[in-house]
Amino acid sequence: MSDRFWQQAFAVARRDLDRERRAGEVTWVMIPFGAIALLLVPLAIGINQDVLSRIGTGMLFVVVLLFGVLTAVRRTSIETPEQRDLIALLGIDPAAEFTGKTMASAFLLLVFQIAMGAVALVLYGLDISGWAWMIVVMPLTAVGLAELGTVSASVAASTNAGPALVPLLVTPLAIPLLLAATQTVESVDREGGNLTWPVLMAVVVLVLAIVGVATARPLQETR
Amino acid sequence: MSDRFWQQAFAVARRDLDRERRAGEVTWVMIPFGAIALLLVPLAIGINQDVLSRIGTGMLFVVVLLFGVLTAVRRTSIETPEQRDLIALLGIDPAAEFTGKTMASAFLLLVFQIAMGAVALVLYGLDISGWAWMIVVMPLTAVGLAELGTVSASVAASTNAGPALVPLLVTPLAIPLLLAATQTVESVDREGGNLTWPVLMAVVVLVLAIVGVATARPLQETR
Amino acid sequence: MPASDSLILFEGVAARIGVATILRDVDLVVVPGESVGLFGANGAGKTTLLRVIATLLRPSGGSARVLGVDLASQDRFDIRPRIGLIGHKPALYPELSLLSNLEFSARIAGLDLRLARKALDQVGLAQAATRLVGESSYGMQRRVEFAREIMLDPDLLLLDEPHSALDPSAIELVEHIVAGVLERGGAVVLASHDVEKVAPMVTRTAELAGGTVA
Amino acid sequence: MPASDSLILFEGVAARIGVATILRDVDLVVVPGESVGLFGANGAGKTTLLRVIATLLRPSGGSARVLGVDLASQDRFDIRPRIGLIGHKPALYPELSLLSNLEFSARIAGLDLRLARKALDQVGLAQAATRLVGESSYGMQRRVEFAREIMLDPDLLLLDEPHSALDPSAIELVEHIVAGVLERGGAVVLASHDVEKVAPMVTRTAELAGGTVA
Amino acid sequence: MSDATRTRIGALDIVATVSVVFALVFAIASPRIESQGEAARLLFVHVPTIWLAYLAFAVTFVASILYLATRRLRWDHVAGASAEIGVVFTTVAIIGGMVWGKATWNVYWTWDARLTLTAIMLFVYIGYLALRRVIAEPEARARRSAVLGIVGLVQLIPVHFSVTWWRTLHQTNTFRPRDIQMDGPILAALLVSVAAFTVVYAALLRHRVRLEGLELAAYAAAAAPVGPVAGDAVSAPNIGNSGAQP
Ligand code: HEM
Ligand SMILES: Nc1ncnc2c1ncn2[C@@H]1O[C@H](COP(=O)(O)OP(=O)(O)OP(=O)(O)O)[C@@H](O)[C@H]1O
Ligand SMILES: Nc1ncnc2c1ncn2[C@@H]1O[C@H](COP(=O)(O)OP(=O)(O)OP(=O)(O)O)[C@@H](O)[C@H]1O
Ligand SMILES: [Mg+2]
Ligand SMILES: [Mg+2]
Repeated sequence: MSDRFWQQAFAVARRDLDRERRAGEVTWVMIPFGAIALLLVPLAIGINQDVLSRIGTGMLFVVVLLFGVLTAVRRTSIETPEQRDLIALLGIDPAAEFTGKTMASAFLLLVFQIAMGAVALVLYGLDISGWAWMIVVMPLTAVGLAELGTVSASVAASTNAGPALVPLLVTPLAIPLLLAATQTVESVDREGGNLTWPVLMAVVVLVLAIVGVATARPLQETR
Repeated sequence: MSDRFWQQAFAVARRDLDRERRAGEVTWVMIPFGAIALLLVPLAIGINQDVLSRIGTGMLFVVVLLFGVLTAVRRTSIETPEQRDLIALLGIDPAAEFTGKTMASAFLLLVFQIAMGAVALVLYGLDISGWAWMIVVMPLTAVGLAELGTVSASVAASTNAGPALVPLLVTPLAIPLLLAATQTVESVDREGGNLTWPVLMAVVVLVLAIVGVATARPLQETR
Repeated sequence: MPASDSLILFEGVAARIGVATILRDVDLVVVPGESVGLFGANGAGKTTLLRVIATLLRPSGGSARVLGVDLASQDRFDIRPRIGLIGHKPALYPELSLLSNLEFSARIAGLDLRLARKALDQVGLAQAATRLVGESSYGMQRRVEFAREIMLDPDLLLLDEPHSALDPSAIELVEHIVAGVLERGGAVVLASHDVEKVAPMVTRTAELAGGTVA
Repeated sequence: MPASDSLILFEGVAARIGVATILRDVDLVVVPGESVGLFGANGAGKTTLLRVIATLLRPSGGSARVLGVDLASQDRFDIRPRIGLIGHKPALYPELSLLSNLEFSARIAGLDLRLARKALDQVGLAQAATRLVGESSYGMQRRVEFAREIMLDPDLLLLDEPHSALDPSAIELVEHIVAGVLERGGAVVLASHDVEKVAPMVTRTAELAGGTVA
Repeated sequence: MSDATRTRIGALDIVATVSVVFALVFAIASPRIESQGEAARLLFVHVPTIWLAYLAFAVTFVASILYLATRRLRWDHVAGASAEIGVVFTTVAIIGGMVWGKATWNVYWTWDARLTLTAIMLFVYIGYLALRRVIAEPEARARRSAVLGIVGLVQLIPVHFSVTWWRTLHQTNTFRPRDIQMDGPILAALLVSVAAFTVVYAALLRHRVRLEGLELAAYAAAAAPVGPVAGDAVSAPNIGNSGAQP
């Protein structure tokens, strides 16, 4: 991974974050929308505080999954055909493009998770003991979801259905990741924490990174 | 409401449904995504079948709300500035445009609800007794959500934040509607059904229709 | 006849987008049968002026009348169907076919649907009627826009760079459309950069610079 | 020198989009220093041919070599940075400023960022550098595209309707850019409908009709 | 600062300050509710603020309708200012309720229809304010937010009736017509507090409306065609000196 690689990756990440900053989709849509979802579910299913603090972590990650997937298809991550042609002709290393997009998405997902975590902590009165693990789990979840989103988006970009297909591709794939995240945090309560789940997550994240980098070129080649 | 009015309204509805048919966002994104959400929540919060059949109706309507809101901002309901200019110059009656858009959205939302209802019925083993009311509740929910979505979309259209703001505007407004829907179905179990809730919904739907039609022109006038 | 008969009567008109001033102190009079070529450097405000005339952007100052109606009044909505505008970017739905796009306009305008097919035939796209806009070449999309104006038959036709992407045969068509509007006592304003090409279609020219018509 | 020295060497090339055959049996040879004007009716396939040359659409038949590389081979990725394309629609990010758009291209291409500002200055947009693309006129957006090609300095420049939306002073700029590419032994292919305007920039013309170069 | 833009402390502001002090005295002097402890004095903040929020949103509703009927921007200013104050009051009421809840229910937040719906009402009007923020043009902002100001009022109904419609932890509505269940002195202190907050609302509204008027004037002043024109930023290409190619 040369200097050139990282230069391109950072340029892509910066572009995505700049575009997001102007559009404010994460700030103005995903975070409030996610907060409303966290607020609404307990009301709708009418459960009490005890149950809530037990299932809270699970709910948190469901929301992170469902709305996190939407980051991958946020308006500002979608490129027009003209923009895609331009990028190709600029001679981008497809792996660097994958890396840059993933970095930007992961950053946004991390912000989203922290916001949701704060809301869940206050609303659900979660037990804070397992939350030290959050420092490990949240970034892993963010990167994993971002990788899945980026790969799915570039797979879908080469079909007619376009970005519409992405959530459908990502969500089922992301479920194991989210289950692992939930387990990490919850297992702390039961067994005082063990490394199985976070290590499993780290492995998945790594495998996805390898898959993403390796498939970046073949995916671009269809064009 | 003249012939001209309905002709324009139907033309708009037809355009929206045609665009949606090509893009397939409801079929390919919202329905599978909603089904995954229905599947995922019980899994993540680990509750058993008994509890599930109790909270099922609530969950169903939460999903209808959260994903239904996305209908209002589906890619094919968003117009470019050029398309909006064209519509304005064609001399459309703004109230007819509101009506047409609402009809198309309501139809899509009804389809979405039926699909979600079927999934919830199977997954959650819901008690079918209260469901006769669904025949009344689902269309009311669909129309009400569609009205809110259309109003919010035209309120937010052509602002900087644009469609990004719509979910934030619609979701909180739609919550009373969804709560009423839940109550209708659930009150059947408790009290054998009473008309208060559906009548309340019908009133809200009617009020929103009046507001939508009455404010359509002032909203267009800023252009 | 005096100015009261003018189709466009602008006096000291100013226009802003957000906080940016784009036009100021624009005077422009266009009478029936007139076709005005609007010139000016990139970014001079031609597109903005056309949108003001089309009632789509409200002037922030001055007195502006179009088709006898004050643009500050509510009546401006009544004249919209009599105005046709073709802008830089096609106002078409890419997911719909060329014909469906025209039929949609026809339905909203309350016209016979057969006019849509006829107009498409006139711009030479009869064979491509069922093709999606998204699968048509750029020039074909522009032709569809002209077909729409043929169908809608406006009294005031506003064209932003009418020549771009049109092949020579299609340009003849544009000249034909412009002539038709003028014959029926309408008026045309067209923004362009190409004095020569535009010459056969205009009766006079105006230059936009510094936000105002020189 | 024989054809092996050609920058573009197409023999019986065919191209399809989906199931539709757009080009068939296209023969085209372009040597260094040559500038070819590509003409043809709307929908003839000019844009499609330019995209094939740019390696963005793979030919479905025939033998196609560009910059010495077979378009069917994996090597085509290596020549992409040496090709510049300006299409019908601006390839810009509307949420970014004019300058940021150029700087993004510069970063990806591994160029000095100061070149971006210099190129913007050359197309006359230095004052508008921080303006968002979405808040710039169409002609300003087109100018930014030319600024990008000034900065990237390609060996093979492909232009789709270079004149549209440019004012006369900007058209001189295009002629200047084309001349620069040719001087350095590059080649230019430009699609257009305007024989006269294009004349000063081309060394010869080719006509597309019926999916092939006549 | 010109005279027009200077903030003037009016009689209303003085009355507002005095009445708040007065209400405070009443609140402290009111008898202690034995079952609840000192935290119960939050009643005198929690209840008046939420009621004033209701009033504020109702004013937004009425002013929005009046704007659409008359097209006078003054009404839009009233609507916007009132919603802003309503959001502040709702926030105060929720925070007060949360602190009170910690004292009586031992949690800050719980899954209760009234609490949730109150939070959602807050979101509706935050959305309203967000919308106002993203539209620069005064007329456009007025029309668009008026529509939302009208639709938004629907939200108050479920908040108010939530305690009756759902079995909730939250206190049921005490103030039903002809059936007030509250001790005299406490009731008196509450009414004084409500009155005080009403004056505060009126004073804040007056200032905010004036400020909106000033903003409009500033916007109109910027519209005067004196500054540079957007098109001036574009110049002829600069190809003579350096040349396009190195
Ligand atoms: C975050 C927590 C809370 C929220 C969001 C909240 C919200 C509200 C709202 C919206 C009202 C107005 C009801 C109406 O008139 O329509 C209200 C009234 C009231 N609240 Fe709370 N509340 C909270 C906590 C509490 C707590 C902890 C208590 C006391 C134990 C309390 C006691 C009252 C009382 C006595 C009233 C007046 C009842 C009436 O007559 O209507 N609230 N609250
Ligand atoms: N995505 C697509 N799917 C199917 N057909 C397409 C698609 N894109 C273009 N075509 C068809 O290919 C043909 C050639 O299109 P192309 O854009 O290359 O024409 P062009 O010569 O550039 O025309 P113009 O002068 O209008 O720009 C057209 O008939 C068009 O309908
Ligand atoms: N949304 C906007 N916000 C701010 N400024 C804008 C916006 N749209 C256009 N402008 C500015 O207004 C000026 C005039 O734009 P306009 O599109 O009217 O120019 P034009 O004469 O049509 O130029 P061209 O020949 O390039 O089409 C430009 O300087 C542009 O930057
Ligand atoms: Mg223009
Ligand atoms: Mg083309």
